[in-house]
Amino acid sequence: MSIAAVFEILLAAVVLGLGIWTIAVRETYSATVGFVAYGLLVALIWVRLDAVDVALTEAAIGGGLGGVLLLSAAARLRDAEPMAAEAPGKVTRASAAALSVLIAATLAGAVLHLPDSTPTLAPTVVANAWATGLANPVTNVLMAFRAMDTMLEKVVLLLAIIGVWSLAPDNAWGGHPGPRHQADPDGVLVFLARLLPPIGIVVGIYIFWTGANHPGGAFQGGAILASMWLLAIMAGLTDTPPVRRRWLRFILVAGPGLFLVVGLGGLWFGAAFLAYPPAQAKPLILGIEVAMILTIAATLGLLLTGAPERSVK
Amino acid sequence: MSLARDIITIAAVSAGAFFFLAGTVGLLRFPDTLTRLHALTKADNLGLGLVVLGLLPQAGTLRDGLKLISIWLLGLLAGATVSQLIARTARQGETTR
Amino acid sequence: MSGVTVFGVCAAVAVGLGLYGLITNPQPLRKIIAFNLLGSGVFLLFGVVGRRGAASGVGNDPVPQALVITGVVVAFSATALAIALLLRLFQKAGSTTLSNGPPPSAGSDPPGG
Amino acid sequence: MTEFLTAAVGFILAMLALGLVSILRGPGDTDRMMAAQLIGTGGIAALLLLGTVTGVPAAVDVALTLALLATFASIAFVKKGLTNLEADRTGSMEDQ
Repeated sequence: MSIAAVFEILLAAVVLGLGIWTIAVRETYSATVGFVAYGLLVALIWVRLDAVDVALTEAAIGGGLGGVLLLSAAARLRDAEPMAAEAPGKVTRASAAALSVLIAATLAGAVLHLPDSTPTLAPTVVANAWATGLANPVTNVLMAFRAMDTMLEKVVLLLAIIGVWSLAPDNAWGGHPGPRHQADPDGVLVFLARLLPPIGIVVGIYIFWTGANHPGGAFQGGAILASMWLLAIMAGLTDTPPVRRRWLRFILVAGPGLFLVVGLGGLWFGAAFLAYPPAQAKPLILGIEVAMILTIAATLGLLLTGAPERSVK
Repeated sequence: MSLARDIITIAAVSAGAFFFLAGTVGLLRFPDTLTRLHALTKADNLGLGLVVLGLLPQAGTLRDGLKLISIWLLGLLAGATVSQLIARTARQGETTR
Repeated sequence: MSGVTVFGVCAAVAVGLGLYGLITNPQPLRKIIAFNLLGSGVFLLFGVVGRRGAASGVGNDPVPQALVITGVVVAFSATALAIALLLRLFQKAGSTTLSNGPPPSAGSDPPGG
Repeated sequence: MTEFLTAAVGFILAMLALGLVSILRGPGDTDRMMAAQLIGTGGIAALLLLGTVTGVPAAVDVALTLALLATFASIAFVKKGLTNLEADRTGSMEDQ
């Protein structure tokens, strides 16, 4: 057994150990902390699988933002802690365990016995990269070859934010989401929240910009921007905007809106919906992505802050 | 030339690994939150710095090297501020309980 | 290709763990966490299969990668919506139970600590 | 060289795992708040070495992202854990 194999087994064991902790531990706060650690470490597996784009997404959205979303819910639901009476009986547990083991074993068996000839679309993607002028194959798939998926995914984000907002109580309708945090003027948190966001914004834009030719892109960059915005909110430096603001709603629809306009333009001038003319493909894709990074940052941030709770004064 | 680089890398990464070992021993052996926090933020950040130093000769371009250094600086900033916050919370928790 | 095997088994176990937690854990928030774990296992399976489809110059088949990125974002949106629903239920009913019976009175007590 | 670096990643990962065990075991929530901070140093060191071993230069970008997001998660741990402690305090005051 080589060193690399030992390392891979160790990495898988650490990640799975965190997964077991997340499921088995009693306290919800501990479980969410374990899940954040899991999400951040899964990025290492993705790097080892040579899927750096996914590693970035998993670290930013799966581990960072998703974990913090679960964490804030756990902090609020602290009073509703375990009701042992509700826990399912031994028979249910045993049969659930049996079912889970069966499914895990089936999946593992399927992975171990995959056919030797692997169907792959990678050569096709590489061969058609000239049509967009972008060197990152994943961005090509996301923004050009399967652009429809990405556009609909933006619509899903938009629907989710509409769903979250629609849960606001009547007296807070259209108001500020989340609690107002008080800034401690000489606190460490305020210091960090003033120092880190400028760096984070540069990194976010860099990750977005490099996405054209290297791993990166609008989601990952947008997630970093969103986390910096939330940091300033948590430190009390700024308040969440009331959700009835026009400019906010404009930002939220800018990404999918521009995507749709370009798509319809492709139908009007070109061959099909979302067909870019090869000469203008790169500027069009970059334009859509610039609109999208703003939309993504605003949407992710607002999804984390939740439904409006305070009315506009 | 490449031999000298490799020697720097091996020396610095080994030293970094030693500091990670020290930090983990501290985490496992120290009795209370504040001392463990000390082990975590100081030893581990030194370890990260040495690993970054060790990887600098292997970095292909100047840009990669600058990115590596900025990662370490970010780690230092995070360690310095977050440890303050956690320590403050720990003290608050002690006085209220 | 040992890495593919190891991480493939790891992904399968993550799916099993998530499924077990989803069924047996009574609290809705823990069910959401377990569901996210399950989803992460499924994404890893995609990554493992995509790794086998590596071609010259591309370490991992870009099509499954793009699918997984879309999936991560959609899973995040669904999680955010589920949590907003859960918090609103807690606000309205004072408990997060999903059963039809009367909410247990233990829910309003502060946790001992 | 590759073998040495792989061994170094494995070693740092093992240290990270032991540290995580110690932190998650507690006893208090303040100990658990350190988890993201630990990944922000040990995890990033492992990631940087792994990127060099696997030949993925873009791993540096992942490390940059991880550094920012781990800091963000640490702040959220403290912030939310703090509201927990405050909730505990008001809860015990109401008891009296």
